[in-house]
Amino acid sequence: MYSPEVTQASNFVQGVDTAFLVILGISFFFLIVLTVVMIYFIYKYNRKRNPVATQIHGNTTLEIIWTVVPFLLTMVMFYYGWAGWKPMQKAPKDSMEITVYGRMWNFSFEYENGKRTDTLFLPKDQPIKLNLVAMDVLHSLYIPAFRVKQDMVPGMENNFMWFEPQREGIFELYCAEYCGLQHSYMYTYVKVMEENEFTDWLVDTTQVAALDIESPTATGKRIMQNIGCFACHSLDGSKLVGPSFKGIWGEEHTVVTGKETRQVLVDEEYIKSSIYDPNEDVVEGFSKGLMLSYRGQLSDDDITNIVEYLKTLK
Amino acid sequence: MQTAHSANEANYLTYKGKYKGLLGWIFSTDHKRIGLLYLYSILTMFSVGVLLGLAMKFELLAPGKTIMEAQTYNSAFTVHGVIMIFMVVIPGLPAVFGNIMLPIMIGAKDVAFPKLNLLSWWLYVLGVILVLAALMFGSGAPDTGWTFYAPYSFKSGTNLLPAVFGAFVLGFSSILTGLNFLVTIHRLRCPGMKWTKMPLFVWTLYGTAWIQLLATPVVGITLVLVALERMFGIGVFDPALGGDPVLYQHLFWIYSHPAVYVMILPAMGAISEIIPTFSQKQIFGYKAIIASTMAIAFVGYLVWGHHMFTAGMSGTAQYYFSLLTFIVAIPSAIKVFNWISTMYKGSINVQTPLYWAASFVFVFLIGGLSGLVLGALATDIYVHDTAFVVAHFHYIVFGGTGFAFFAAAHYWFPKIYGRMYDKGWANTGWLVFFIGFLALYTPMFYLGMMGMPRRYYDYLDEFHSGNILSTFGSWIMVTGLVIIVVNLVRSARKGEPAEMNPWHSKTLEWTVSSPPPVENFDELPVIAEDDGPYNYK
Amino acid sequence: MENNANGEHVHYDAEASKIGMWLFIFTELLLFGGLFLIYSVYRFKNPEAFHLAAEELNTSIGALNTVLLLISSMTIAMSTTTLLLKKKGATLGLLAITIIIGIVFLVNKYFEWGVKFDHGIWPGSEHLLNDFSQGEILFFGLYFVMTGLHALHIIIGLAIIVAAIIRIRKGTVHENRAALLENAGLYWHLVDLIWIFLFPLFYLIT
Amino acid sequence: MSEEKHHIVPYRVYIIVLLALLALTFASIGITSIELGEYTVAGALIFACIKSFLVLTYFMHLKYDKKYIRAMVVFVFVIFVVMIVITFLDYLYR
Ligand code: HEA
Ligand code: HEA
Ligand code: HEC
Ligand code: CUA
Ligand SMILES: [Cu+2]
Repeated sequence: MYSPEVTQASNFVQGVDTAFLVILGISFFFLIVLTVVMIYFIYKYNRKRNPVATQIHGNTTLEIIWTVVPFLLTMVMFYYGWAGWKPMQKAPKDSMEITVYGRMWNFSFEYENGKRTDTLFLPKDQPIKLNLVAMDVLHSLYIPAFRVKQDMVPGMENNFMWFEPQREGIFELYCAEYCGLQHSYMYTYVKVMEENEFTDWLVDTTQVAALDIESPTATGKRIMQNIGCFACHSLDGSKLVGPSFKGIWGEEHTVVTGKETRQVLVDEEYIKSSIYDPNEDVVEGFSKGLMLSYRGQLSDDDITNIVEYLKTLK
Repeated sequence: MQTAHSANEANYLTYKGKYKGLLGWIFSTDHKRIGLLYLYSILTMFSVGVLLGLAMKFELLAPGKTIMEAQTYNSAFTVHGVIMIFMVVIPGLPAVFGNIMLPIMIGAKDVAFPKLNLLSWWLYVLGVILVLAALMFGSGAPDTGWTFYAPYSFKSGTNLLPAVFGAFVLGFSSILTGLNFLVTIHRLRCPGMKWTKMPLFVWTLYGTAWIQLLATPVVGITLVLVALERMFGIGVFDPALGGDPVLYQHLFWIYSHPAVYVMILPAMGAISEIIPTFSQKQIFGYKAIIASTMAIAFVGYLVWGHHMFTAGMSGTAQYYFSLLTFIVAIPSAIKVFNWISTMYKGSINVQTPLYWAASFVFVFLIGGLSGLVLGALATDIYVHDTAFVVAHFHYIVFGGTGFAFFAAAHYWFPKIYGRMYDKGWANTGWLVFFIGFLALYTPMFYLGMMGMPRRYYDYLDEFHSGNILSTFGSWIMVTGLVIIVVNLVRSARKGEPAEMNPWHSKTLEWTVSSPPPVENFDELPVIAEDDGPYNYK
Repeated sequence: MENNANGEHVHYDAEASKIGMWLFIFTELLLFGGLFLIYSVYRFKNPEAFHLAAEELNTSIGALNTVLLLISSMTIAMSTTTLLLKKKGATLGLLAITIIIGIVFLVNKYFEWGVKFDHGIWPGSEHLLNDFSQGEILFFGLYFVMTGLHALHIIIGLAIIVAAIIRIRKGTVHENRAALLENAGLYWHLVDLIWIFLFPLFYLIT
Repeated sequence: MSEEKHHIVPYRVYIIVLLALLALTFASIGITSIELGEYTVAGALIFACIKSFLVLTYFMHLKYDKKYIRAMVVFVFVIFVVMIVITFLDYLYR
């Protein structure tokens, strides 16, 4: 974003903004000159002032000039565009790697030590490499303040982006590739902190310790928040993309398995299979294929915690 | 359709053939009647598109829900995009003014295959019906965006099949029109009408027709694959089965980038007719303009990847596409320079079509120059998929093609209907429309630079002010549109009878009566050696 | 042309209809072109899998079909010559042979697909999804789409030839008005042309 | 315009072309059954190109038609090849 407070938020801002200035400069020049000349001609050679036109068929020199000059100018613009983009292609070796999972409709970030969050916490002045994993459809990770954007393509290897945050603060992070119903709500924030503050945050064992003593219910809720279940499931009984979790435990639900419709009791096993193989039993009235398997992302323990939490939703 | 007409000999509007009334129109193989059929059907679809556009703008007036749900909004921009692109601007100028004017401009009695021409229109109608069926029946209007990107287009629970199939049929209609024009231009030019004596509008139709012919089948097969994927799961673009979503984008843009030149080339052609006529002057650099037309048509095939700079393409491909994108901008620049030079030392007759043409040049400049921002790598990474892109293409698609369409409509109106419109109202309409246009789309450039992504149903508070201005602009513009359309519709029925050549133009369509007779020419015209489409003495 | 005032027929312009046909062939070529593009990309990404999957296909049937199509291409090409030499009987005979060969081609195709179906291989089948690698799924997806679309073109080609036969018998297509037959020929050659590439790409590169 | 003069292609030409095409078909089957590694694809495609050239020139009469039709055909093939090459700029360097 172009407000003065957020300039230089990353190492790419300079290059991109220079390209902008060069291209916009040339563009405004041509726009203004050509418009003025055109209006002037319409005025000056108006039928009233100039009743007889002078026939001119063309002028080869002029044609050549106005082919070559714009050509050179476009090459200048291309150069600046290229120069600002080139460094984005390769991440430095010492980058800190973070894996980003994008799914309908939230992001989650996994750090090297296994910590997972739904907000991107970053240390200042440290190259960061984000490995992008799309779980379902295309998404695009866009941090305007850093001037970076990269699509997250399901199934693509080596899908990454990198940058070096250079300013502390909180910045917006959007999903920029259309991904369905809640695309416009698929945003979160980046928080850039001082190096040591970040290290403290990263290894903050108090939170992990709290996890252990806290009830499984609370843990389950946190897991679900971090991984984004609530993008599709409400707690208050309203129908979003998926069925609401309100009072779900112990209910009888009508599901479609293959072609047949049957009744199931929502118990531990059913919830587990709903999370691991959501498209085996599809709840009546909802579409298949929207919720995707969380196998590999959620462990059995996680699911036990989730179940404990779901039990409390009366 | 036309009632009172005083002309003594039958013109194409009053002529009565085998069928009476409406049937005499929808079964007519007369190129002029088909052109008007296209005009009316395109305008109908256009109003649907405009209403959806206005609804979207209303929704964006304030953050949060204003009038519709997110699902409705997503369907709205999808259907808006599909209608505007596939049903309005791609067929727009070629199928309407191309059909009506092309044969007359080259001195022919009709197109090469009149029945095929009628078939194209029928296919157009069929395509429209299919897309509309997708809206009304089944599980809801499609919500994938007009780009139908995989894999979301396989996942969406909405009624996509008829829409995709409709787009396919529309593509087929467009191919047949292109084929017809190519053969017509090759075979039916009147004696003496050498390639270098063809009006520039005809030249642009020629370039356009090649694009329609060679690019459309690629998107056709891509859409078929999307349909097959949804029906049978063949896996071609489904990452879960090993398919590559980026390949889908390649195929889609292989067509859809050239398609943007299908939209703009005939528009440029119309402008190249209007500017010399109202300057009463030979067009500047006739051959340079032809060369740039063909260059755009050709190089336009090679740059599709500039829509995919963030899609995960290889760096080499990005580099290359950006470079070629800049090359394709140059022929457009050449045209602009030649148009402006044509006015130099002319004797300029300031009339409604010239207002439209001059404002076309202005908005086309803005649209085109903002295209350069998008073509450069670093800047596109930043503004890709933001409101900036939306501003770019509204400026150039609708500023470019739309303004040229109105310019052409006001230019050829007397010829088509044999009546003159009220010039005062026409100019007022233009002014209101122009102001509304600027107010509607300029803020979107700003919003995009601030980082507001496109296809956003809801937005953060910081984007509020820009959106308010833009929404107000949409209301002003629609007022202008209403003035223009009401004026034209009234004049088509009640206007003053028009002369044969009200603008003192030199192209052939002005040598026949207004409206043209059924057969266009009693005797085929012959172009003398020193004659030409722009020979103002 | 019903609506033309003088009610005269459109004048016969063989050149125009020939260009028209060629232009149509161009769009057809690019229609398949898109598929060939997809094929080449996926082949490039999954060379082994394509290799393996191609072994499932029966080269003999493929080769037989190639030979058939080539012969039919010749017979239809010859039929123009006979028509121009005013040998109506021979023309009809050659066209009949072409049609028969076309039908035999389709029958072969039917059995070939049938065998695949018996093996449980069809788009989206359980067997394909569970027991094959992603590259192989892609191969078979493309195989069915491309040969299927090609077969559809054979059927269209046959229809055009039938139309030509009817017109020749009625006498509206003759040595001075041969455009319809020539266009039928062009279309049939297009079908042949595409097969010339499909055959090595699917059956041979094993 | 109706009395265009047709070039009547003799039967012999067609038969020779057919024989050539059949020979090429068997040659390409032969060549691909030998293990050539990467060159198998190239080999098979070269044979296919020669065959299509024959079909285009003789069966489809390009040899006897006006030049501009030939130019158009060449143009279409060029566009198609360029399309593939450009797409591979992405896949080769990914
Ligand atoms: C009529 C249709 C039309 C036309 C003519 C153009 C013309 C151009 N377009 Fe545009 N474009 C679209 C319709 C069109 N576009 C649409 C619909 C989209 C969005 C699709 C979607 O995602 O939904 C799009 C998106 C789009 C993108 C992708 C953006 C993104 O998604 O990130 C890019 C990127 O390069 C681009 C570039 C260009 C360029 C360089 C030109 C050039 O041809 C412009 C050339 C013109 C000029 C340059 C002005 C005249 C020149 C001068 C006065 C001289 C001075 C000039 C120089 C010094 C060079 N366009
Ligand atoms: C020709 C193309 C065209 C036209 C005319 C318009 C007209 C309008 N568009 Fe456009 N729009 C698109 C093509 C067009 N649009 C496309 C392709 C998209 C992308 C969809 C996607 O993301 O998938 C889009 C997306 C889009 C969005 C963005 C959605 C998002 O990203 O969140 C918005 C937002 O408000 C919008 C608004 C409007 C409005 C208010 C109008 C109108 O109401 C303005 C009113 C118009 C007039 C008053 C007259 C214009 C006159 C002419 C064009 C000449 C007539 C020509 C003939 C009859 C042939 N459109
Ligand atoms: C993209 C949207 C989406 C996300 C994210 C999502 N789900 Fe779902 N979920 C659905 C849909 C749609 C259904 C109904 C169809 C089905 O059963 O597959 C569903 C069904 C369920 C059911 C069965 C509900 C019932 O009423 O029987 C459970 C349990 C469930 N999800 C749990 C979860 C959990 C836990 C998470 C997070 C780890 C999650 N979902 C994330 C969309 C989603
Ligand atoms: Cu995720 Cu948009
Ligand atoms: Cu483009």
